[in-house]
Amino acid sequence: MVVDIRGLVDAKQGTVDPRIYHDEEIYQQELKNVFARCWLFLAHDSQIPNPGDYVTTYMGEDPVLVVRKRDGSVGVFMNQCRHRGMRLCRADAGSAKSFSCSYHGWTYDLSGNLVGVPSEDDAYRNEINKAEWGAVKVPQVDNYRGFIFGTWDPSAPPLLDYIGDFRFYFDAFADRTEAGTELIGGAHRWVFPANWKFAAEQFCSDMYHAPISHASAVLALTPDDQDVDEEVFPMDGTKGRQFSSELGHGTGFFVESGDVLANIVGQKPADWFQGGNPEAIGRLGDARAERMRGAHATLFPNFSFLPGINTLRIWHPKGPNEMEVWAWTLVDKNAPADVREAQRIGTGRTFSVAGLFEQDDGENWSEIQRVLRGHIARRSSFNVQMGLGHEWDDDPDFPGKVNRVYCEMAARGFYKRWADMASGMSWDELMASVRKAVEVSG
Amino acid sequence: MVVDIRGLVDAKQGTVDPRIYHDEEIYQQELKNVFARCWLFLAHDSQIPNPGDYVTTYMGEDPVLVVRKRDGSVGVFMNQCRHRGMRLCRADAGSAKSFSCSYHGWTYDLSGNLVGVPSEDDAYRNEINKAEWGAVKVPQVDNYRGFIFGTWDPSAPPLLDYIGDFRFYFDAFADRTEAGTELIGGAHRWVFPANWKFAAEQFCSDMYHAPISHASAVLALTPDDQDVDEEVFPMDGTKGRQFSSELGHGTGFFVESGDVLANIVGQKPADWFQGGNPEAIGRLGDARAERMRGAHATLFPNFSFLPGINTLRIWHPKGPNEMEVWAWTLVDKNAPADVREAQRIGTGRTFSVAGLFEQDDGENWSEIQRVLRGHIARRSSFNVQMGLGHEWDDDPDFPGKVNRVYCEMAARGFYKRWADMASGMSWDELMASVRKAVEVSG
Amino acid sequence: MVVDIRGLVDAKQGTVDPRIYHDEEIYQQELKNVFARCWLFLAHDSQIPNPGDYVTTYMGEDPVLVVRKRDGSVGVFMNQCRHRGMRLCRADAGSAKSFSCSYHGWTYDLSGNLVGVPSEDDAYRNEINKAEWGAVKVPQVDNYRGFIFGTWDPSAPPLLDYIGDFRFYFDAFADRTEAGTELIGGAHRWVFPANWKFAAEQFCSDMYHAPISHASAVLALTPDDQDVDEEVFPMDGTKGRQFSSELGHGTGFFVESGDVLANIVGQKPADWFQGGNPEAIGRLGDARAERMRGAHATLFPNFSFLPGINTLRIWHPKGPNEMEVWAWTLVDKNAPADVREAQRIGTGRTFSVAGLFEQDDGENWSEIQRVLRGHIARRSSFNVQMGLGHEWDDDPDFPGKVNRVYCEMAARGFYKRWADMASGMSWDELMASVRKAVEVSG
Amino acid sequence: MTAQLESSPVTSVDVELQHQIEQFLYLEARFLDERRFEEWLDLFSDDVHYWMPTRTVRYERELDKEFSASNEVAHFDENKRALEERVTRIRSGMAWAEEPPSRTRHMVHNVIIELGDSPSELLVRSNILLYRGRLDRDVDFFVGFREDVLRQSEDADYGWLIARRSIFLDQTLILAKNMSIFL
Amino acid sequence: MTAQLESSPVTSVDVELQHQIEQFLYLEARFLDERRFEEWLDLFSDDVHYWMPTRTVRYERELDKEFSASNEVAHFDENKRALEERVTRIRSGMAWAEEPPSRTRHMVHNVIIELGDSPSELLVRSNILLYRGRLDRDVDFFVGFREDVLRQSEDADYGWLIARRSIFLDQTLILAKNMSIFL
Amino acid sequence: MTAQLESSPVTSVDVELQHQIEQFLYLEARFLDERRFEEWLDLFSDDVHYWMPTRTVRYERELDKEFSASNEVAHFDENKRALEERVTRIRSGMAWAEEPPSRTRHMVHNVIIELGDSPSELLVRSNILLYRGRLDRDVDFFVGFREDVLRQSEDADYGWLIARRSIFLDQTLILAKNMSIFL
Ligand code: FES
Ligand code: FES
Ligand code: FES
Ligand SMILES: [Fe+3]
Ligand SMILES: [Fe+3]
Ligand SMILES: [Fe+3]
Repeated sequence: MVVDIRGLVDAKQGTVDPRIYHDEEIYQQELKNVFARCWLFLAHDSQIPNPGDYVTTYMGEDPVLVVRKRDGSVGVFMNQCRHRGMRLCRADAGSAKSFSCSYHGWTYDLSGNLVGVPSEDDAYRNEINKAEWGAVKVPQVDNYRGFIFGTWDPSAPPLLDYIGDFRFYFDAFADRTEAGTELIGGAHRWVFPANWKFAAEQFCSDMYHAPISHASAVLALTPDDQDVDEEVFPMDGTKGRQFSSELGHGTGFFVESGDVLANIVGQKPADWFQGGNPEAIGRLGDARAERMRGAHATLFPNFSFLPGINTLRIWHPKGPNEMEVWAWTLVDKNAPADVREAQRIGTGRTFSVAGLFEQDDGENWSEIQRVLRGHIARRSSFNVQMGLGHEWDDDPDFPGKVNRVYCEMAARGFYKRWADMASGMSWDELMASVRKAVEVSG
Repeated sequence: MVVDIRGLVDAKQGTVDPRIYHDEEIYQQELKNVFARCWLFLAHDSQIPNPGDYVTTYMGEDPVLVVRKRDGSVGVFMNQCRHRGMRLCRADAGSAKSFSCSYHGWTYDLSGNLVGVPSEDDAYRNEINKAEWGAVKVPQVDNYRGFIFGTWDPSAPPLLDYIGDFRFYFDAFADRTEAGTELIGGAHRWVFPANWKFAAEQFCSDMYHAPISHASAVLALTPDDQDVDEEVFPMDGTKGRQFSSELGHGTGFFVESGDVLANIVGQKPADWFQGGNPEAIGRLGDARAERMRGAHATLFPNFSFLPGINTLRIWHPKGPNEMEVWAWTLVDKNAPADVREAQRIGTGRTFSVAGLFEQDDGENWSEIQRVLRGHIARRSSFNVQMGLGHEWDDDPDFPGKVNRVYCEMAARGFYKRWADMASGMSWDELMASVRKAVEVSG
Repeated sequence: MVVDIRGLVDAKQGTVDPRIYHDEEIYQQELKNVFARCWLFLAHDSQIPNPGDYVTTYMGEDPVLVVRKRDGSVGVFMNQCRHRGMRLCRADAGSAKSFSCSYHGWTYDLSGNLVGVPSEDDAYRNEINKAEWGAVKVPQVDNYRGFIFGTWDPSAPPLLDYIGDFRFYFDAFADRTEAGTELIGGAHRWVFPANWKFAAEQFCSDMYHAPISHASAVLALTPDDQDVDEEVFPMDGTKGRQFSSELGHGTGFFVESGDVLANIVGQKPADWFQGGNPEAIGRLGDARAERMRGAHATLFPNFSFLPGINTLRIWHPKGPNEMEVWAWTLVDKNAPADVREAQRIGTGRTFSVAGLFEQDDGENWSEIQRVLRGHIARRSSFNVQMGLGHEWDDDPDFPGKVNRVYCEMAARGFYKRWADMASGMSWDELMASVRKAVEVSG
Repeated sequence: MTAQLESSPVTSVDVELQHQIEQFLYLEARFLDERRFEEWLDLFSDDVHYWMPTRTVRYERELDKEFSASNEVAHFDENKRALEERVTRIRSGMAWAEEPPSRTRHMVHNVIIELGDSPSELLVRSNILLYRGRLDRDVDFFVGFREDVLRQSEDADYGWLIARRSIFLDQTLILAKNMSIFL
Repeated sequence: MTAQLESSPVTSVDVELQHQIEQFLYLEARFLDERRFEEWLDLFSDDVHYWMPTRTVRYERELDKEFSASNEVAHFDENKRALEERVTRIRSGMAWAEEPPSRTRHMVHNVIIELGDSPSELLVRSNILLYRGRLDRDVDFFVGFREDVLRQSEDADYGWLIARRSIFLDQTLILAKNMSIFL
Repeated sequence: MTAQLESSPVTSVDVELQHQIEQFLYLEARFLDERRFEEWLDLFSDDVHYWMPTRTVRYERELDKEFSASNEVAHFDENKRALEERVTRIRSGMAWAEEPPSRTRHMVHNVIIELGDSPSELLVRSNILLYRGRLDRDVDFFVGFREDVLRQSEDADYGWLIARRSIFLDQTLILAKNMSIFL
C-alpha cells in the first residue's frame, strides 16, 4: 500500500484529501478493511416474511443471498457457487426451496449448505466433502427491530455495540411502536457515477446543502403563503442539532421548526410523525417523537435514512467512481391508511431517481467526481471545518456530542472513522478509541 | 510482479484462485508469457486459397495478417506499420497485392517486407534501411493438416512437439481423410464479458456442465421418444473418457453412447461422422472414427473444437474481463453434400452467439466474471477436484492419461500448464516436465 | 515510478517507444510534469469581450474558468469549489456576475475569491478564513496578441521565453496586423479515442501524411485542371521548410508552392493570406506574409494551428487512450467580409469532426491506439528518422533549425522536450539545454 | 372520428384516426423536447394519473411481481398538481439537474390504438425511446412502452387529452444519475 | 387491398395498406416484447425461411462479400420447426440466457412496401432497433434492417403471414454475450 | 396535393400527404444506408442549404446562444457542390474514414408536416436517430431533429426536392471520432 490512508483525513483541522474518492488502491483497501469488517444493512424483515423468501443484495461489492429459513431465522451467504463461482441466484427477490446453480447444478439449501452435487457418486466417487464446500456464510447476522444486519468479520463487536450511542437516534426511526415498521413494496435503484462517500457523508452530516441544492424542490412544494427561510428551512442553525458518534454515525435535525415534512409528504404523515402517535411519545419521549424535524442520518458506513420522510437506502460501492443507490420507503406498521398512502407517494416523489430533491444531488455528486480526474483537483484538500470546536455533550434533550444543525462535525466523525478502519486499525483499537472518547466527553 | 502465479493453481489439491480470471497484472503476464510464447491457431488453409488472400486475426491482443504468398506458403506478420504504428489492414479478410498504410503510405509486400516509402529519396535521403523496418514477422509458422499455427517465440518447440500426445485426439477432427477439411464460409464472432479461460477450460474438460447448462437445448432438440439421460446425455460417466495432456490440452467424449450429434446436426452427419466414412476408419481406427461421441476439446491455450458438431473457435483475450469468440464450421472436404448442408445449418444453430447451446454458456461465464468484483468473492478458491487421483493411462482404446468423462482432470492439467507458463517457466523446464510425466506414466 | 521516461525517446536515433501513448503511469507523470508546468492556451480575447464573460476549459484534465474581470484583465482559476469540490460552472461559456456553487452555495467573484458563504456567522461562527479558501488560481496568466495562456507553475519562465524562437512562426499567424485577430463564434469539439500526442506531433511535424491520409479530400477539392503533385501538394520536399525548436514547438510549410489554400477555403482568403494584405507584409516581411503555404504548427505541448486555413485547436488529454479536440476558426479582425465568410465555411468544411480532411486523421489515430493493446505491438519502437542529421540553421528566410518540409525533425524535438519534461527535469535544466542548443547552433 | 373504413383483421382503427393520434403524440414529444412544459401540461386532463412503476429482476414463474403494484412505490405516481410542481421546479432556475438544461429527443414508435372503455376514449399503446444528452458527456437512453388513455375533449386545444399514462421502462436498475425528464 | 388511390412518384402503395402492414409489424413486435411466443409463431407461414447472415468488415471493392452467402454459416437459418424449437427452449424454464427473462423492445422504422412476385405477396422492408435490458446492468442494441415477404392468407388470424424474413444487422462482431432474442 | 380531408385540431395535413412524405424520407434514408449517394444527391435541389450548427452547453437564460448562428462555424454548412464533393471523396477509394465503409441505419421518427412559405413547399420536421457501426467495435448514435423544406417539383424523380435541411444534434461535444456520415 503506497498511500497512508490515515494521513488523508485530518479531523482536527477539518480537511479531507480528495484522493479518498478517486484512488483505485484506496478503494481496494476500503473493500477489504471497511466493507468486509463493518456491520452492513442487508434487508428488512418485512421483505422476506415467509420461509424460502429471499432477496439478493451486496456487502461492499460481494453479492449475498438473504433468506428466510424454515425456522424463521435469516441465513445470509455469498451468492456465488463454490464450484466455479457462478452467481447462484440472478433474481432480485423471490421465493425458493433451494438454490441450484445454472452452470453444473450444484444445489444449496436455504442456509447455503451444499446439499446436492450431480453425479456425486459417479463423477466425484463420493469423495467430495460437501460440508466444506457450502456457500461462504456471513459469520455474524443480527436483527435490530426488524432491520437485518451482517458482517463478514467474525471478530466484529456485537451489533448493538457497533450502533452504540447512535441507537438513541436510530430508535426515533426504528423503534417508534411495539408493532414496528415495514417496507412498502417496490424499490428505487439507480446508478450514480460518484463515490459512495459523498452520499453517505451528506446524509450523515449535511443539512447545509439543502437550502441551495434543493432550492427548486423546496420552492415547488412550498405553499405560497409560507416563508421558506422561517418556516420550512430555517437558516438559523441554532434551531436544530447535529450529532456525531465516535463510531462514525451521524444525524442532524431541526427542533420544533423546519416544517418541511408536511410539504413533502403531506400534513397527515407530518402530524403522525411529529407528535400524533402517542405510543411513540411514550417509547421515545417528546424530544424524539414530537420535536425532531427533517432529520437526516447515516449509520456507518453506507446505510442512510430520513426519519419522517422515511426513505432508507444503501449506497452500494461500485468502484471508486460509482455507486448504486437502493432506496425503500418505510412505514410504521400500525400507521393509519392515509398516512401510509401519503408516505408511499410523497417519499417516492421527492427522494428517488426521479425525486424532486434527489435529482439535484445526482448532478452535484457526479460533477464533483468528474472534476477529480484533474491532477490539481486532487491536490487541494476539501474544507470540512464547519462548527469545528463548538460541540457540546450536555444537551438536555439530545445525548452525545452535539452541535448546531448546520455543521460538519458528523462529517469529521464519519471520515475519521473511515480513515481509521480503511487503514486497517484493529477492532480493539477501534473500540478503545470510542470508549476513550465517550469517557472524555462523559 | 507482486503475485506469485504458480501459487494460485494447486493441481494436486484441485483448487484454483479466482484472481487468475480478474487481476490486471496477471493478465499482462499472461499476454507476455503465455500468448507471446505458445503456438496459436491462426487460420485454416481453406480461408486463403489464392495468392494475395489474407485474413486478419489476433495472437493474444496483437493483430496479425495471415497472407497466402505467391509461392503458396503463408506469411504472418504484425498488422502494424513500423512507422507510427497504424493498423495496416482494417478488413477482416480479402485479397491484396500489397498492404499500404493509410497514414503515410509505407507499403509492405505479402511477406510483410517494407517495399515502398513515399519520398524515400527526397524526404529520407535514401537513408532508411527498409530491410530493418519491415513489419514484425511471426518467427515460427507451421501448418498441420490445413490448420495454420504460429508462435512469437523463436525458441518454442516444434508444433508437433507442442501438440504432443494430444495429436491422437486432434487427428480425430483434423486427419479423417486424405482430402482433409475445409471451413464453410462465414464466421460467428462476438464479445463475451468474461475471462477467456472459462471458455477454454470448459471445452478442455467440462462435459459435466452440459446436462445442466444446456438442459433447455437438449430438451428442445430431443425427439419425444428418446430418453435424454440414457440415450442423449448419459449421466453415467464411465460411458466416456476424458484425456489430459501434460501440455495443457484436453478432451472428453462418450464412447458408443451419447447420441447427441444426430439431434444437433441431423442423422446424416451423425452417420457420416460416427462410422459412415470408411476412409476415416482406416486412418483412425474404430475407436476414434466410430465410437467417439459428443467430444469437446481444447488445444492449449485458446483453440477449441467439438468433433462431430465440428465447430472450431478461438477465445481471443481482450483484457482480464472480456474475450471475443471467433467460431467457424469445419467439414470434411469430401463429405456428401447433404452432410455438409446439415452441418452448416446445425452447427450454427447450436454453437454460435444465437446458438441454442451457446447462449447459456454466455450467461454463466459473464455472471461468474461479474461476481469477481467482490473482495470476498476473490478470496475463496474454486473447486476443481472431480475425479482427482482416479486417472489411468493404460486404456486399451484411448492413449495417455484418461479418466471418466465427467471429470476435471483436464482442467487441472490446463491450469497447471497455464500457471507454469504464465509464471515465466522456461521452455526447457516446460518440456522437461512433460517428458518426465510421460516417463512416469509410461 | 517504474518507467524511465527519458529512455523511451531516443531523439538521436529517431525512435520512440510506443508505451508513451498507452501507459497509465506515464500518463499520470505527464499530467503532473507536463500539463501542470507548461504554458497552455486557454482562450482568445475575442471570446470574452465584456466584464463577466467567461469560458470554461481544461488545463490537462483540470477544469478552469477563464473570466474577463471588471478591470478588463483576465482571471483564471480552478472550476472547483474549495468546500466539497463541486464544479462551479457547468456551462461552456456565458456571462456572470459571480459563481455560486450549486451544492452549498459558496460564492466566488470573477477572480475566484471566495466572497460568500451561507450562514457564515451562524454555521461557521465567522471563523472561516475566506481569503484562504478561494478557488485555486492559475498563478501565471499572460496574453500574447490576444491569445491567453496560463501555467500552473509559478516558477515557469515567462511566456515569451517559453515561446522562444517559435515566435517568428507564431507571429505569421497571430501578429499579421495591428488590429489583430478574432475567433469566429462556435467551436468544433469532439472525442478522439487516441492519445493526444499523435495529434500534437502531427501538427508539429507531419506534412508527410497529407498526400496519403488526405488523398481523398485533396482529390475532391482539386479542380480537374490542376495537377495535384505539382501545384497542390508538391512531393518535392525541398519546396518547403520544417522548423524545430528546442522548446518542443514545430512547424512546416511550403514556400511559394503548394497552393492548397485556394482549394480549401477559396481564392479570396488565399489571396488575402498570401500576399494580399500589405500591412501583414510590412509587419512580417514577404517570406512569412507572401510565400509561406499550407503551414502546420504546434506550440508545445497541445496547442496547434494551420496558418492560412486558420483553424486552431487544443488537444485536451483525457486519459492515455483518449483526447478531446476543441477547434476554432480564426480571422484577421480587419479581413474583408468575403474573406471572412469564405474562411468561416471553408475551415469548418475541412478541419472539423465532419471535415473532409480531419475525418481521416480520426481513423488513423484511433486505430494506432487500438493496436497498442497488444504486447508485441508495444515492444517495437516507432520510426521517427526522416531527415535525421540534415538540418541547417542558416536559412536566409527562416530562422532557427530548419529542414525540408517532409521531415520528422520537429517530431524528434517535440518528443525530446516531452520526455525531458515528463521525466521531471527542472526548469533550470530545461531552459539551460535550450540556451546551449541555441549557442551551439548559433 | 372513430368510424372505420372497413373491417380488417389486423386493426379496426382507421388510418385517419391513426394519423391524428400519431400527430398528437408527436406534438406532445415536441413540446417536451422544446421545453414547452406549460403547453405539455395542457395536454393532460385534470384528473390525469401519470404513473411509472419500479421494476425488479424476477424469474419467469414470478414475473407477475416484476413491476411494483399500484399500492407500492413508483418512479412516478403523479396527479396533475404533482406534474405542475415538477414544471414549477424546472422553471425555478435552480433545478440543477436541469440547469443547464438536458437535451432530450422523444422517439415514439409502434403506435397501436384500441377503443377504450367509453366511446370518447382510446387506449393508445406506444413504444418510447428517449435519448438524453446532458452537459458534455452524459448520454442516457430511456426505453420502454406506454399505455395512454386518450379522451376526446371539445375544450382541448388539440381535440384530445391524456387522461392516464402508464410507463413501463425496460430497465430495473436505472442506468442514469437521475430522471429529471418526462416520458 | 393493394389497389392504389392515385399514382405517386414516391410510392405506389396506398396509405391504407401501409397502415395495415405497419400495424401487423407492430403486433408482431408486441408479441415478442410481451413474450407471447406462440402467437408470434402463428404469424409465420409453415414454409417460412428466417435468416440472418453473418457479416464481416470488407473494403469497398469486396463489399459483395460482406454478408455470408446462403450456402455459408448464418446467425439464423431457420425453418418453422427450428423456430418452434427455439420457443420450446425458452419455455422450458431452464434456458438460462432467458431465465430471468430479458426485457426487449422492438422498434420498427421506415417501413417501405413493394409489391411482391405474386399478387398476394408483399415485399416489406423495415429498419429495426431492438433494445434489450437484461438482469440489472446488461443493455444491448441490435440494429439493422429486415426484408420480409408477407403473404396474404385467408386462414391467418391477422390476414397476413410472414413467408420469409431476412435480417441484416449493422454489426460484424456481435457486441452482446448472446442473441437469445428474435428480430 | 396539400388539400385537407377535413379540419382537425392536431394537424391540417392529410394522411395521404403524410404517407407520401414519410415514404420520401424513408427512401432518402435508404439511399444513404445502401450507399447510393448519387441517387441521394438527386433528392436535393440545386440551391439546397444543408446545415448543422455546433452546439454548446449554456445555462437556461443564455439558451438562445446554444446553437452557433448562421454566421458562425457549423458542422455542415453546405451547398449542393459541397455535398457533391463529399460524395466524390467517399467514392475515391481513399477516404479512410469510410474505407472500409461504415454501416449506417437512419431511423426517421415523429414526422410533423407544416405548410411552407409557398404553396409548393412543405416544412417537414423529423426526429432522426442514426446508428453507425464501423470496423468491428465502433458504435455511434447521432440523434437530433431535422427541419427540412421540401419543394414540389415536376422534374424530380420522386416529386419532391429537399431545398433546405437544418440538423440539430443532441450532443454538444461530439462523442464520435468523426462524422463521415450524412443525416
Ligand atoms: S459453477 Fe456452480 S455448479 Fe459449477
Ligand atoms: S504510420 Fe504507416 S506510414 Fe506512417
Ligand atoms: S461544494 Fe461548493 S459550496 Fe459545498
Ligand atoms: Fe440532498
Ligand atoms: Fe457449453
Ligand atoms: Fe491530417
